[in-house]
Amino acid sequence: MSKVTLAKALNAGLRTAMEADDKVVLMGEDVGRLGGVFRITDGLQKDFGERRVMDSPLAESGIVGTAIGMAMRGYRPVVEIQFDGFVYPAYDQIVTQLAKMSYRSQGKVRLPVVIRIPFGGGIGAVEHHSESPEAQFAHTPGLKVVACSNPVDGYWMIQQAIACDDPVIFLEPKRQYHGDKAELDLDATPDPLFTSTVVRRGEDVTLVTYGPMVRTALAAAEAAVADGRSIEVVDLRSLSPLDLGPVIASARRTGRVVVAHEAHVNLGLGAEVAARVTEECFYSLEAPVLRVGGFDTPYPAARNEHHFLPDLDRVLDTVDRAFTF
Amino acid sequence: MSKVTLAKALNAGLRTAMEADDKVVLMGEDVGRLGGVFRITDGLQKDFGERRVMDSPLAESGIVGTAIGMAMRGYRPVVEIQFDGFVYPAYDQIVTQLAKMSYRSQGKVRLPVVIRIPFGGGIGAVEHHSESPEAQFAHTPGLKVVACSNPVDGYWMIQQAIACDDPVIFLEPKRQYHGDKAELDLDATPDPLFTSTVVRRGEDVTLVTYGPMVRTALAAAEAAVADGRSIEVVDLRSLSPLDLGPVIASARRTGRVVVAHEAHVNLGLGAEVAARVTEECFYSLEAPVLRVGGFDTPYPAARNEHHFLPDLDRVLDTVDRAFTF
Amino acid sequence: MTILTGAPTAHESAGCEPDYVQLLTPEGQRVEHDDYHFDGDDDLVRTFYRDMVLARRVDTEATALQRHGELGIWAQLLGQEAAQIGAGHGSRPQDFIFPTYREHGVALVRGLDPGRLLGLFRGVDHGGWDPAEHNFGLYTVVIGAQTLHATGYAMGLTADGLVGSGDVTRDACTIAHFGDGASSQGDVLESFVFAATYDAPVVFFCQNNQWAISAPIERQSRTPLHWRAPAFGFPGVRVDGNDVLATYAVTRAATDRARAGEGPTFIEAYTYRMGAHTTTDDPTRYRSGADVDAWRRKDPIARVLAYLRSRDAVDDAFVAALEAEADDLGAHLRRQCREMPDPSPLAMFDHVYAEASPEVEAQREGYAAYLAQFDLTGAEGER
Amino acid sequence: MTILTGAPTAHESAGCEPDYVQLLTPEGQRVEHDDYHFDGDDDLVRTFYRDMVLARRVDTEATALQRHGELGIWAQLLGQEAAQIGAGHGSRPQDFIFPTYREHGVALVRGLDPGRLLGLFRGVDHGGWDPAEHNFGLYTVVIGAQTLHATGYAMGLTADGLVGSGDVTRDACTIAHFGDGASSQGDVLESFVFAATYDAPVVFFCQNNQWAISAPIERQSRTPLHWRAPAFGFPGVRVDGNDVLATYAVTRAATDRARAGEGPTFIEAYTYRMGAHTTTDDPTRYRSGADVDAWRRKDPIARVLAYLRSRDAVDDAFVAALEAEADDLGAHLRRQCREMPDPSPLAMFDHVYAEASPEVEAQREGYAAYLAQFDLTGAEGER
Ligand SMILES: Cc1ncc(C[n+]2csc(CCOP(=O)(O)OP(=O)(O)O)c2C)c(N)n1
Ligand SMILES: Cc1ncc(C[n+]2csc(CCOP(=O)(O)OP(=O)(O)O)c2C)c(N)n1
Ligand SMILES: [Mg+2]
Ligand SMILES: [Mg+2]
Repeated sequence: MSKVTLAKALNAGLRTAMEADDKVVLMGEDVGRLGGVFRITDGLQKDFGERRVMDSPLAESGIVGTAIGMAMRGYRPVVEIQFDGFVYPAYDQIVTQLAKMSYRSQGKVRLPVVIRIPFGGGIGAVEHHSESPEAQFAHTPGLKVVACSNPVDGYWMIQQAIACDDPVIFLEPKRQYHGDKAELDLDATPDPLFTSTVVRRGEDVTLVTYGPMVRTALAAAEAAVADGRSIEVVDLRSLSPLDLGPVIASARRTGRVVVAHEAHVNLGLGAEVAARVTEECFYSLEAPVLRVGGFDTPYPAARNEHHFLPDLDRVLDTVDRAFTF
Repeated sequence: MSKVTLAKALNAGLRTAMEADDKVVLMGEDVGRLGGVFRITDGLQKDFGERRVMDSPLAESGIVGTAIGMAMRGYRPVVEIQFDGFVYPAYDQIVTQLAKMSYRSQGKVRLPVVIRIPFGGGIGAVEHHSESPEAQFAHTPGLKVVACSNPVDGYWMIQQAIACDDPVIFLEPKRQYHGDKAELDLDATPDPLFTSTVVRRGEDVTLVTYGPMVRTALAAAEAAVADGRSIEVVDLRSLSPLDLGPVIASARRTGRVVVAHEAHVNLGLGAEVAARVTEECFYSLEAPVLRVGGFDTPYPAARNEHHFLPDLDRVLDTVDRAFTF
Repeated sequence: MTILTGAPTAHESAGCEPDYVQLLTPEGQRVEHDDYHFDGDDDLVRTFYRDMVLARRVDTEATALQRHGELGIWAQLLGQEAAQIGAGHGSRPQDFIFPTYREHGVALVRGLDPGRLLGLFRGVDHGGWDPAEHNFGLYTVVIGAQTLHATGYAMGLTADGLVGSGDVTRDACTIAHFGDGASSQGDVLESFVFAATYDAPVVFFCQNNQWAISAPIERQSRTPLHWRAPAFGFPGVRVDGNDVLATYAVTRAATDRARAGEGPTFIEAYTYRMGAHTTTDDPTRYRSGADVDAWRRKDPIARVLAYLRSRDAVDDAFVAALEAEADDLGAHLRRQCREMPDPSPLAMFDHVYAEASPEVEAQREGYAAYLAQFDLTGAEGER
Repeated sequence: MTILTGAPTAHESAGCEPDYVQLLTPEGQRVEHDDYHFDGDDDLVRTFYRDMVLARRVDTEATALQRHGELGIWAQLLGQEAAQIGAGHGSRPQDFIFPTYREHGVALVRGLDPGRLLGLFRGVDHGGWDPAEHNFGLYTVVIGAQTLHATGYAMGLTADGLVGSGDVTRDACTIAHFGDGASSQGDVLESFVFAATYDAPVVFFCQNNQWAISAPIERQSRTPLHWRAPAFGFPGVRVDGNDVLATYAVTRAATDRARAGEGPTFIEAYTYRMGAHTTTDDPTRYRSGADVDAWRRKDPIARVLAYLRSRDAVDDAFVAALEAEADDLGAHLRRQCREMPDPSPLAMFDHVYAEASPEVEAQREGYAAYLAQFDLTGAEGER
């Protein structure tokens, strides 16, 4: 296969999953004829029909609620939420119903529902189109939450999420949809879904991130070479459960950890990573775990988003700060 | 005034606020004739009329959405959500509308809406009646989030929340509604709303908590005396903004910090407190900030809730652990 | 303006009976209706009668168990027996039922041991039965959420080709139960949209028992609830919810229609919550005894008995045998309830996920070790 | 079953014009309607005409500005001018308007400088106007959320005693704008419940432009949208959304009714989105050009001009002067757009709260210090 974007990789992953299991159905606004506003489901209704790729009425609670019902009937619905900011009308169905059904029924009812959410900013959009809602889901037991960061992961992770018997919130970094391409090796054996991975080796400091910020983190690591600083970058991939093994192993070596994400810093994933890593590596840390992220303001107007989102400079500034302790 | 319960104190606080400002209106399910399922609004419809104490249709999004409209028209609505687990249908209105209106309008529209939520467990209820949703709101810029823990604070804090020009999520520890009574000094000058406070002095370890767990923390501190351990207890009161001044000052003295709450530990308030305190007190800490809270499972069946909720023993066990570093 | 068609009918404003499908009067007289007919025999009516008596007994026993501290809370069905028993029998076994938290009568008809209902109210579980066993879902506490699940499940039935074949033992549908209060929730209204758009084989069965805790139906709607259905594109019908022949006939017609692939139906069963909202509620704070008395005269059980008696279809022996059966059921319930084991502490960590999470497992282990300190052997042994 | 009343009218199924209030045919002929009458003079019609032409120009200019990279996105109103100008003039200044994101024409009528609308689409703000200035709220992107705000505001008007006094300069109401797609959202449906329960002086103005991005109206409803209103207890009316006389007359009647304390009304303005959903949308992927052509023949502006011409109420000089006015407006918009300053970075920290939060202030200071490192003097100077 030639090199593909994240958008195409996700499309290919969905197609493969649909071919493999005819219980896989897609639901969401504009996912059919239009192929979704980001074209992630492009061509799938044409090839799999209206029964398997369903254009939904404009009501997110209704979409997730009916997906739950379909799952109870044995289907494996993959729901597209059009933009991060529009998942909230479905929040009740996700948090009180989807997340709890396995528990309430003592495992008798399984809900293998995937909720795909294009998330994060950086595309110059109007309000509600650039949110990072991951912490709200990761704080909810019963949900699994993953974020892909590149085409190869996108291709495999979406298939793994669909195959998982638990509800999975599947976060797609929308500003990377049409970014760096990568080659897909269809015969590869992917890492298990709920694992994190070191995407760049380094010695001096551990930079932990996920989704859209992985690219920024890698660029920061590259830039830091010039300053003689060696940054190890971990892509968390799974936000719940959190696989902190690689982070802890790295922190024990480097003694310094920085967590970066687009989400608001306050009660973002960085807080949890900081708390756990500090507990596990208390005697190894040379500095507190530092966080860099979106400010604790609503997402600003697009012309200020480059100030709101942590960029290479702000990440490196935080890395520098980790060396002031 | 004689000694009153938290329930009565809140009722008195609401009454005082309604007398002081006729723009204050109450909205919610069963708040009128019934006085709310916990009787917090008891007698208020009788005395202030149906125009000011409005029984709402059974639809939380509708309640919060119309409260926003009332606020735009100059009212100061105080909304009662019947139980914590039923706030989620209103989540979209709270997070995308209520929280953002001041920001979006560049301060031209203010929404002085208070959302009262009886929260937390310990009352032997069926599912969805014992949730602790505070982190989800505290992670949302534009909202202020407070939790009272005793009758005196309840009386003053509800009035201060109503007087505040920002939207306030007001958390009431339902298992304390009919608990310890306290004397209200109506001439006292209360602490400002968005401040935390040391509720018991101690030397060896700082125990940080809020809402229903304050009572448990104080009991733990009392019990620890026998072991020769002196615990300082901080009642956060305000969860957003977080006033960590007293915690940091205490941590610098004690070198050990434990955070306790009923909410799930993962991404709960404890994570944020741990991350910030560690950053501020890196060189003073003798141990990592430890957390004790609800497990990362859905709230269990009532007969197991005493295992799920951190009790005196589990709090002290965590305190002990802080001394193993 | 001629557009206004939303005003209450003169009939209703005058305080008369609402215009509904009735096949059996409060006095136990059979009456006919143009569109709905009861085609069962006396045996079936006797079965209805029996189930209603047993459902009421379940309710009485559970209420008593709550009073004795054996249950944390109980949601009574008193007065709603005809609505529930008619709805239960109106479905077929392959139909999937999505209850709210008060459908004890429907559960009984579906063959669920009533004792299984108690766990939720006792606080030992969140619903102790397997939904697949009797095609009867778990109780849903978040008002209205299940109506969307019922619609989605029905969409799945269509996708499975289980609609419209004409084979009544094969074709299937769903029934979504909810209350008058629930009719205001966005989820319920969205379920009408989805049901109509996908022509889903779902029957919306609303027990309008006039109250949502302390809120009277007027707080939710200025118009009869069943008016909403045609607005969304499917039929709505109001039925005397205290007339089991009528609730049965209307449900049977609606489910037949759904199974035949003709889409959703909304049934408003007009009834009354004779008891409190739950055992923790005090209805004297918000409603008058006179209302309750008026409805007591429309008791759903009394009228069936009167009808059966008038046809000599039951005799004193039948009534006495049923009474004995109810007594046995009561004793069984009391025993089951008291013998229900408390959950093991570590069971709290089970089934959070279908595929275990290392985090939850670590917490389970940590808590097991913590409990072991106290030498709580129970905690270890029970898993 | 006689209960089914939800089927489409034969009229509609036959592909004919839907049954709606029309006062001006596509050819520009005045027609009468039993219930709604246009009582304005030629001056008023000329004003409508002018506003529609200007609204279209705003739309064309903004679309061009987006193509030139000056706006991030634009939501076109092309084809919906009559719906919006009629709705705008049908209200009174004291009425409060809750728009969605496409009500540029209504904004114009309310006296809002169209340039103020551009900030949101350029990405310099989230809405650059003061809602109180023209009683015109901020655009709302989360579909349907504003319908509840409109209902709550209307409840506030009632509480303020600003309803039913009979003084048309004093009594007030609200108008909630939304689209056909929005009609499926729980919030919109709940707003009907609240409006009915509280008899709120709110007018629901739904522009059924047949599409919600790629979803045709059939995806949201099997029945005419205005049927929903009487189901909830208030009148619903469908109006030819391309006929400005009709949209005006119907809106005026509905707002008069609301102000008089007679409660809500639902207006379905039956129209068509001639353009793409937004400038990022490609409608050729999901709809046929034939449909668009058919609607082009019902152009809302052409028919008013034809009507005015037929009465000699406009001449070439008027049309030319209006053209010049539109050109000026276009030039003004282009200039305003290009001159719009980017927000200062630190403005990002403003107005998160009405009462400043120490946390946000600390972040502001931290970021100011950070920027100062780079010697970005702009960052410091602009606040
Ligand atoms: C979303 C939500 N909000 C509030 C509640 C609290 N509550 C439980 S039952 C009830 C009233 C329900 O009334 P109705 O739908 O008429 O059913 P009924 O109890 O009369 O059978 C309320 C408000 C809830 N369970 N869920
Ligand atoms: C809650 C929510 N879900 C999804 C979207 C994405 N979205 C923006 S506009 C739109 C279609 C709206 O259609 P309609 O209500 O008919 O209004 P129109 O655009 O036709 O004026 C959608 C799905 C949104 N803005 N908000
Ligand atoms: Mg009811
Ligand atoms: Mg539309």
